[in-house]
Amino acid sequence: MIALGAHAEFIISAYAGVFLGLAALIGWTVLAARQTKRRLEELGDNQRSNGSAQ
Amino acid sequence: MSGFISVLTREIRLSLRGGGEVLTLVLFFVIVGAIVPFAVGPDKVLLARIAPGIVWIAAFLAMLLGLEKLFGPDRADGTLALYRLADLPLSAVVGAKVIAHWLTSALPLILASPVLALLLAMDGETFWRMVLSLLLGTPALAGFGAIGAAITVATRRGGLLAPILIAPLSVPVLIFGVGAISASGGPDQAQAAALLLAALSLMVVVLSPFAAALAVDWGED
Amino acid sequence: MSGFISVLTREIRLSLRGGGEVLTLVLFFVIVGAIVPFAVGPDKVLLARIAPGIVWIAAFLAMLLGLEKLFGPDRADGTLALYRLADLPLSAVVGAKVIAHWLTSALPLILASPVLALLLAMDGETFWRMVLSLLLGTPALAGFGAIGAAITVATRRGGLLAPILIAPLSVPVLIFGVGAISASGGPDQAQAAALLLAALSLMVVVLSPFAAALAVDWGED
Amino acid sequence: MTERHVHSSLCLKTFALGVGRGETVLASDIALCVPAGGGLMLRGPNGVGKSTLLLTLAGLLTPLQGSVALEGHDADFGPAYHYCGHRNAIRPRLTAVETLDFWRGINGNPALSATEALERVGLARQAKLDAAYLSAGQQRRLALARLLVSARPVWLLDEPTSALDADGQQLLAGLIGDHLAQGGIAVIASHDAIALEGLAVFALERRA
Amino acid sequence: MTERHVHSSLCLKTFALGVGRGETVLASDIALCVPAGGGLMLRGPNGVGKSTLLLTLAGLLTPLQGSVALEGHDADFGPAYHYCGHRNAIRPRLTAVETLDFWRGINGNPALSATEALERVGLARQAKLDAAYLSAGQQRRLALARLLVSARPVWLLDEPTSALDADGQQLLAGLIGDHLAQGGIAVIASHDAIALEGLAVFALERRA
Amino acid sequence: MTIDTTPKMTWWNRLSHPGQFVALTRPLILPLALLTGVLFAAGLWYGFFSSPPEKYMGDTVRIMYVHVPTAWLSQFVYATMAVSALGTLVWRHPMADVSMKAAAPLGAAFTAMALFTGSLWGRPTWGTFWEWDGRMTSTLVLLFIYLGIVALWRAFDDQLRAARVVAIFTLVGAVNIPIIKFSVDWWSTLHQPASVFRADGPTMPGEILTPLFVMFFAFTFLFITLQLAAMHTEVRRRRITTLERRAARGEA
Ligand code: HEM
Ligand SMILES: Nc1ncnc2c1ncn2[C@@H]1O[C@H](COP(=O)(O)OP(=O)(O)OP(=O)(O)O)[C@@H](O)[C@H]1O
Ligand SMILES: Nc1ncnc2c1ncn2[C@@H]1O[C@H](COP(=O)(O)OP(=O)(O)OP(=O)(O)O)[C@@H](O)[C@H]1O
Ligand SMILES: [Mg+2]
Ligand SMILES: [Mg+2]
Repeated sequence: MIALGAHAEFIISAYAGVFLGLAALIGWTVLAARQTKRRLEELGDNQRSNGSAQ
Repeated sequence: MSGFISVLTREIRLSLRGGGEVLTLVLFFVIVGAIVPFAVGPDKVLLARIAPGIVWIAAFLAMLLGLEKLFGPDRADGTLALYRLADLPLSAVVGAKVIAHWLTSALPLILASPVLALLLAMDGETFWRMVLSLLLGTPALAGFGAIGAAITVATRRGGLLAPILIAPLSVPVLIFGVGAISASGGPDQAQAAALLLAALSLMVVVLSPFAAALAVDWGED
Repeated sequence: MSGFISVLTREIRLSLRGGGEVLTLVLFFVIVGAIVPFAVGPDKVLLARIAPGIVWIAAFLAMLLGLEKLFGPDRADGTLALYRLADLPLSAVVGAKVIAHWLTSALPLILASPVLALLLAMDGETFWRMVLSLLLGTPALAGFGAIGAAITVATRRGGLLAPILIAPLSVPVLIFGVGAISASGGPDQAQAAALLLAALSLMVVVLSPFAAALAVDWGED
Repeated sequence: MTERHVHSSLCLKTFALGVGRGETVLASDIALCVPAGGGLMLRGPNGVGKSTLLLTLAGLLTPLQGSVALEGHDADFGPAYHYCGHRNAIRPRLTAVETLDFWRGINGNPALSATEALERVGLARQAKLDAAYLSAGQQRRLALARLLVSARPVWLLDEPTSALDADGQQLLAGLIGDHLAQGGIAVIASHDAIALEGLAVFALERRA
Repeated sequence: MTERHVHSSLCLKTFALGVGRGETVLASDIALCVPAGGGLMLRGPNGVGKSTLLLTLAGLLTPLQGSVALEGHDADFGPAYHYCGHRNAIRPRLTAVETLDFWRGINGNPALSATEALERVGLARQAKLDAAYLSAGQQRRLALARLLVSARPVWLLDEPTSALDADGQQLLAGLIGDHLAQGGIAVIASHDAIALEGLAVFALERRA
Repeated sequence: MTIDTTPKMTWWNRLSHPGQFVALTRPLILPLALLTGVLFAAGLWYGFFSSPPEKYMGDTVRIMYVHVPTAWLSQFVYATMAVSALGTLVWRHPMADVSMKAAAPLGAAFTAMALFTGSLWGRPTWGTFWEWDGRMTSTLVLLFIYLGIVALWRAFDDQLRAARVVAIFTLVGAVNIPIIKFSVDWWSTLHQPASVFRADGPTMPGEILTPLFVMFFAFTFLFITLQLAAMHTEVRRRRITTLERRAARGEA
């Protein structure tokens, strides 16, 4: 790792913030996908493609 | 045409018989103007400087207050569904409502604006520019308001949703509105702002009834 | 007691259901605050100076716009008449509603106030005074709001009568609220304003359920 | 239901009652006496004042003259009247079962549980549905279920049959019958017939 | 009424119509054909989808499948449907006559004047009263009067009898009869009987 | 949707069927995710190890590698939503609704990140976290519009109805955003002559451009991946609503 100069804290917090934001975004997407899939299975969906009716 | 007048008279009647609705708006407008001196302290120069902004904020917020009534009660009692079956096109109904909304919620503010000018230590010339600016700009607010109200009416919750949708859209109106009053940029800039404001209002007023009518038509069930 | 909790949970449920009434409220508060600079100009010193007034007006307005929902829908669908026949005294019903109103419309604002503080260039100390001032003052607004909404609903006017009634009553709250934030009068004055605010809130919160219940009881038919 | 819901000594009486809206008297000198277990049908043309009378009995409107009394009712049991009017007091975004639980909470004297009441009125399957999505007749059934979750001696029903299908009308007659059999009182304003024996009739007439 | 309101070649047809709310199909493959002068009663238990079907016919809900057509209607005459639903579309603070005048203004094809229509439904005396102060049955009559102030060939009525007294029911049957006699079409969802000869019946059934 | 039988249109028809859409695009997600990961790794490596400090701003220039891509995406996502809105209103494409709904929270998140990184960049370079500068301010307004759209989606119970109404608002916003941008620029210069130093004057050297572009593609592919995944979830969610309603009404 290189030295980040006088304003290291700003650079680090910018990257950390973006990292956290992206992690939250990805986590939320994955979690929502899991939940809906599980709920669909609970409901005994008969359509293999998981698509909507008709 | 006669149908258009029918809607217009109905709306105006309803809001005049409402007992003090217009008064409320005016009162609110004046209260906002009167609170600010308390916040900034009795510095007349400063007050005069921010006066255009305060007037526009007060007008904007006051017009938000009446939005709920634009379509909400009509939806609740089934009138909105019947509008969709009316001979008069829905966009004309909405257009009449926008005009009535402006007449009952913007015009009274403009008439009450001298009080605010007094409270905020505005000079005579600025006052006239303010009246012009309000006249030119409030139609755009009414139009945006109609779109916001139409979009949220199908959600059956009204309240704060319409204001948050249209407030960001109304930023240009505020900017040019204030620009048309304040002399800080010179008379040329004030005039340019007034022109831009007029153009914006024209565009919004012409287009908003169609957008709002579409939203009502597609949102209703 | 269980009846009181029933009303409380119902009100909170209604405002949390269907996607973020609270989100809307917070957005509204922040947007109103963020829109003011467009009107008064991007001068940070000036903004910091009028920030207390802006915060209080935004809070007042946000709470005002939610008032209609306090009794309006209950009246329209016949629930209010049934409250009068309930085992739970009407004043307790109203009390629960006032608490729920504060929880769902004032508390989120206070939690969101840091954003506004940032946008309006408020310094740390002022920020804390603002939080305190909002905490002390908003209960009074909720109480006055309940009275206004009750009187409105009783007169079937709906809409904007409540604001007109409570606007003058709320002026002291706004003035003391702003006074408790702004440092222009020195720390002593801010403290005195905060105390007055607290006293006002206490009085209003204790009395308003009874007053509002009376209004509802006499007004309904 | 439990013992204490049997109100054998009750009697709903009015004394020279005059009812009306504002200052307009719609009917005066009404002397009713409905004993425990008795049902009364209010009849009369549109606008004659049936709803007004019911509201006055419930105490929601003040009598213009005379008075209403419920003899034999112990005030400790809480309010005695269940009113069920034109409006169903149903709010969107609450499910049917939540709506009933709420009324059960604030009305006191709990009788059936919300689920039982829903079953009774034939809405068991709709229990978890947003109440505003119910059809007109289903909403009316939900409003009737409200009478079942808290026990009260007097039922005041304003056009309870409206929007109910044949099945629903029968259900309604059954509910009222049960209530009367337990010593309750019911006053019903309706233009439809109710399939129940032994209901007294009070006809309001238009004033000259 | 004038000549042009006689619509002899009209026919309201549905083709493999499927109706429902959101994505839930309530009824499908509905093939109706109501000729000019024909009345159709929709019957079925609560929640089966009568109101939904009426709204779909009116074009206020989009069909889930199939389509609705009104054959023989000249679009120049303006919208063809009068819908009269559960909600009366009556606003406080407007008098009865103002309310009707308003509908007459925006609905086109003026037929009776507001005062005549009020007389026809028996509200002549209440013409200048705030419409919200009318009783339930009177409000329903006012809603029916709305159908009379602008002529339209198709009436879609959702439980029009609700809150009407015996007199009102007769009035309703008379209004529908007159409308049909002039070659109009009426589709009526109701749990009550309507005293009119020759109404066809379409029964909706709960889906398995 | 009119049935089009010409063979070359079948992919369109297949895409307009939600179930088919999921089946068709699901295999894309994993490769896209891997690509995104590689791009991020490369971008970070370039950004921290192979690019020098900039001569005026020093190391803070590295904030640019996250700031500019997010700022760009904040606008690109809105464009995606606007096109989807057209798809809903004009072509009635069923997947357009879904795309519109999936994009809104993503756009809001990227906009928030642009604001966040921008203000962290502003502190060392301008000495303040927040300035009412034209570009920053219009990004803030954009964030409000995004959040408004998210709130609007959530306020509807019936997502099919919501789609068309939200589409109208999205398009009204699309027309208005350039006006907002213009007015904000006008406003900020009106009241306060440009006093802020901007970095976009000097042309950037290649060592800075490379990480910028790589990060830029990384973020864009991340958006595409998340958007697809969110669309799949939304399709399933609608199916769930249908099934739940059906269950509530007692049908199997
Ligand atoms: C909260 C604060 C800020 C916001 C909201 C913001 C927003 C934006 C936006 C919307 C863009 C346009 C992206 C595009 O081209 O599509 C952008 C680009 C850029 N910003 Fe920022 N910015 C902020 C602060 C800063 C600061 C403090 C700096 C540097 C000192 C900066 C430097 C740049 C550069 C170099 C670009 C790319 C070059 C260009 O397009 O001109 N930004 N920013
Ligand atoms: N706005 C809505 N959204 C979703 N579902 C609804 C909505 N309104 C009604 N439903 C459902 O659709 C079904 C049919 O309702 P509809 O109002 O058409 O019934 P109906 O036949 O008119 O019944 P009633 O005789 O009680 O009036 C009901 O089961 C109801 O739960
Ligand atoms: N809120 C009100 N204020 C003033 N007058 C009213 C009000 N409500 C009703 N009225 C008047 O009182 C009279 C009686 O109304 P009420 O609702 O009691 O009639 P009703 O017998 O129930 O009729 P219906 O069979 O139509 O329900 C009506 O003539 C009406 O005009
Ligand atoms: Mg009645
Ligand atoms: Mg129905």
